[in-house]
Amino acid sequence: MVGVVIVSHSAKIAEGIKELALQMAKDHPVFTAGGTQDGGIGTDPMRIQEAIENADQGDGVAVLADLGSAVMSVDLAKEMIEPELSARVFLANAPIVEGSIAAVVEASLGSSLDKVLQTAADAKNMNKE
Amino acid sequence: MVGVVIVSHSAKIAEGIKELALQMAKDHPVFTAGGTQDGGIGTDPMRIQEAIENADQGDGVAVLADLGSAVMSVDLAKEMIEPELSARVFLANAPIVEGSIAAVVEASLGSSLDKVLQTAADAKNMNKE
Amino acid sequence: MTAIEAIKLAGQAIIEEKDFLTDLDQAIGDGDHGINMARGFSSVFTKIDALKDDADISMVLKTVGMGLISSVGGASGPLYGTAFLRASAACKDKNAIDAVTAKEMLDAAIKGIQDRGKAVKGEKTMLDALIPASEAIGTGIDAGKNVVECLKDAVEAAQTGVEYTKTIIATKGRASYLAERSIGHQDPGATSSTTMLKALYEYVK
Amino acid sequence: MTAIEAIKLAGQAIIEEKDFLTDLDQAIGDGDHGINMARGFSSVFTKIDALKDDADISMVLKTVGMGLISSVGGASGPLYGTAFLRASAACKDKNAIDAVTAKEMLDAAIKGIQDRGKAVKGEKTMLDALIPASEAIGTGIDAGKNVVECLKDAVEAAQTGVEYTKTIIATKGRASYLAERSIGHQDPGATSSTTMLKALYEYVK
Ligand SMILES: Nc1ncnc2c1ncn2[C@@H]1O[C@H](COP(=O)(O)OP(=O)(O)O)[C@@H](O)[C@H]1O
Ligand SMILES: Nc1ncnc2c1ncn2[C@@H]1O[C@H](COP(=O)(O)OP(=O)(O)O)[C@@H](O)[C@H]1O
Ligand SMILES: [Mg+2]
Ligand SMILES: [Mg+2]
Ligand SMILES: [Mg+2]
Ligand SMILES: [Mg+2]
Repeated sequence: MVGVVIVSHSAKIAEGIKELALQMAKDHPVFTAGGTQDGGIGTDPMRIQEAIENADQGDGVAVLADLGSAVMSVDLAKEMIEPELSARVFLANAPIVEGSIAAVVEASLGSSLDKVLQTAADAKNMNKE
Repeated sequence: MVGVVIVSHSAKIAEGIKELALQMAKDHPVFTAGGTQDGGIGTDPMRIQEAIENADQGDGVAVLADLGSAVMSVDLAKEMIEPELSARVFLANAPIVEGSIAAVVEASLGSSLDKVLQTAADAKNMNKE
Repeated sequence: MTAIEAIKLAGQAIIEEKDFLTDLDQAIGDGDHGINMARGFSSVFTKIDALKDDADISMVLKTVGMGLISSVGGASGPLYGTAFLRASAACKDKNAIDAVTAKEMLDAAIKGIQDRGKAVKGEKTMLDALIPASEAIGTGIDAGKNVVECLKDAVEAAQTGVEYTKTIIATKGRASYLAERSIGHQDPGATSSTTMLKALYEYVK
Repeated sequence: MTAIEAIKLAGQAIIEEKDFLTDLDQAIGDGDHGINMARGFSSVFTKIDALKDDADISMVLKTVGMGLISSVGGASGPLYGTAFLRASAACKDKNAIDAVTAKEMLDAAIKGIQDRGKAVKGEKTMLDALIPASEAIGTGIDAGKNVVECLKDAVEAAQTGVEYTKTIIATKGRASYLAERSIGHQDPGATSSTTMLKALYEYVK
């Protein structure tokens, strides 16, 4: 199974997304790195690294992030982890809430990392009107 | 100022987004309707209605929602509020986290409701790669 | 025979099927449909008990609709809520429901669900039970059947509709995340719709 | 003159400007740049104090980079963190820094910031202080100036760069949400970069 990591500036957002996603796919490996180490708003590459390492089951990890600086922290985290693992970790080009839920459901069906990332990216086009 | 309402299935997500957005625009009228009345996961048209009524300052309200059923609850809430207010309440066709932050900043600049909705919708195209 | 009694039986039938509906939703959704609907009808019961004894059918249905809207929490809240409100509007000032009125009410409910959820037949939703049910009532009316006979046909059509939902892909609601993987599972909302229709038929028969 | 002393002075200068940097970020961002950077350097100080006395410049800069990465929390964390790591790599095994090495280190830092943040000059970021600073060092080297003279020019160029950021629209980072409304405000990151360069110059002069 492809693991999913949710990186938000806010711990509340990251945890809320995880809860929502797990409703649709109980027991799926979903890990969060929300907020800074001291509980503030921000991102922490070290905790992102840890979440990625926890989420991987050998089939890779799809990472969802909220704002630009979270993206930078994810890139940095990827540089810090083992290259062998890092090679199967990708940031989804997707909105964090809509993309995470789609990604977790897709991953829980046993889909490939590519498919999971694509499904997350497609969540951009979710029409709300 | 255009008010902003954040409607999520999760109270944590809604509150986290509000905190994040207010960092960028202190004191802006941002109201949340997250989760169900009893603290569970879901949406509540009555609380959405209340949030919209609180958010309006006369210049209209942009509403951001997470999943399809939140959209239905927003539509229903719009039908329950005063038609005069309802006419200036619109759901943004935008991702909830990325769109809310963009919308709140845009609204805090004194932009029109149309501009706020457009900016929120543009947040779809935020590139994370 | 009163509208309040009919609603209570429909609600009780849902509450009895709570776990079954939730299990169905667990398979292709977020596992809360039974919980949502049971919570909704509990809240409806409280509101209905507060109604005056002379509340007419339309008033009772309106109370059901508002009660579901304010308490269900899931997509089925706005959907069934709107359905009951529209059915209420379709029987204003009526004190008895014949087959034609029953079809008008059901069609108004279906229209409400479609206005709200933008779904059509064949998307694996409650509509796949309710639309065939309405069609069956129409056929019954043409054949000169009474309201009880029509309702019997409606229940059968709805049950067939539920079976049909097993064979199709969900394209609306949460089950649509599963795409082809939703095949083989019956739709929770179609199931709860059928449960309510059946309870109604059992009551009037 | 030691690298540790230089870093401590740069960090202290940032900590002294904490409120100013935060106010700048309040105007066009999320109002945390001073807080982020002050927290970052406090954490760096602890790590640096734990270093052996014979830690070389490269080692000290690496410690700074890792310290900032793990504690800043904002965009400036990965950006400055990467910058210090790259500067560290650019002075490996060096015990003294001449003007040429200083420019190599600064260019490596700039490259790191660009790899990380994908920005170019003119987007209202720290690069609008750092790139002119590097260019000034280059011009100084060509004119035969020593490292202290070059650093003096670098500080002036960075200060001019900060002024320049007032005149342009932010297209990267949070200030880009404000588009034209970011004009008139100086960039917090360009400001903190200049503060650090200035502290370094004050120390070596
Ligand atoms: N757009 C829609 N149109 C019609 N019915 C829908 C729609 N979306 C969902 N449904 C119905 O709602 C049911 C799910 O209800 P429920 O589980 O209570 O809500 P949620 O999906 O929000 O958790 C589905 O089984 C389906 O019948
Ligand atoms: N993509 C980028 N490239 C270069 N510098 C950037 C970029 N994004 C932001 N910055 C710099 O970071 C500064 C903001 O840092 P800080 O406030 O600590 O982070 P955040 O914006 O995450 O709160 C900006 O003033 C700008 O100089
Ligand atoms: Mg459900
Ligand atoms: Mg639900
Ligand atoms: Mg900031
Ligand atoms: Mg910040």
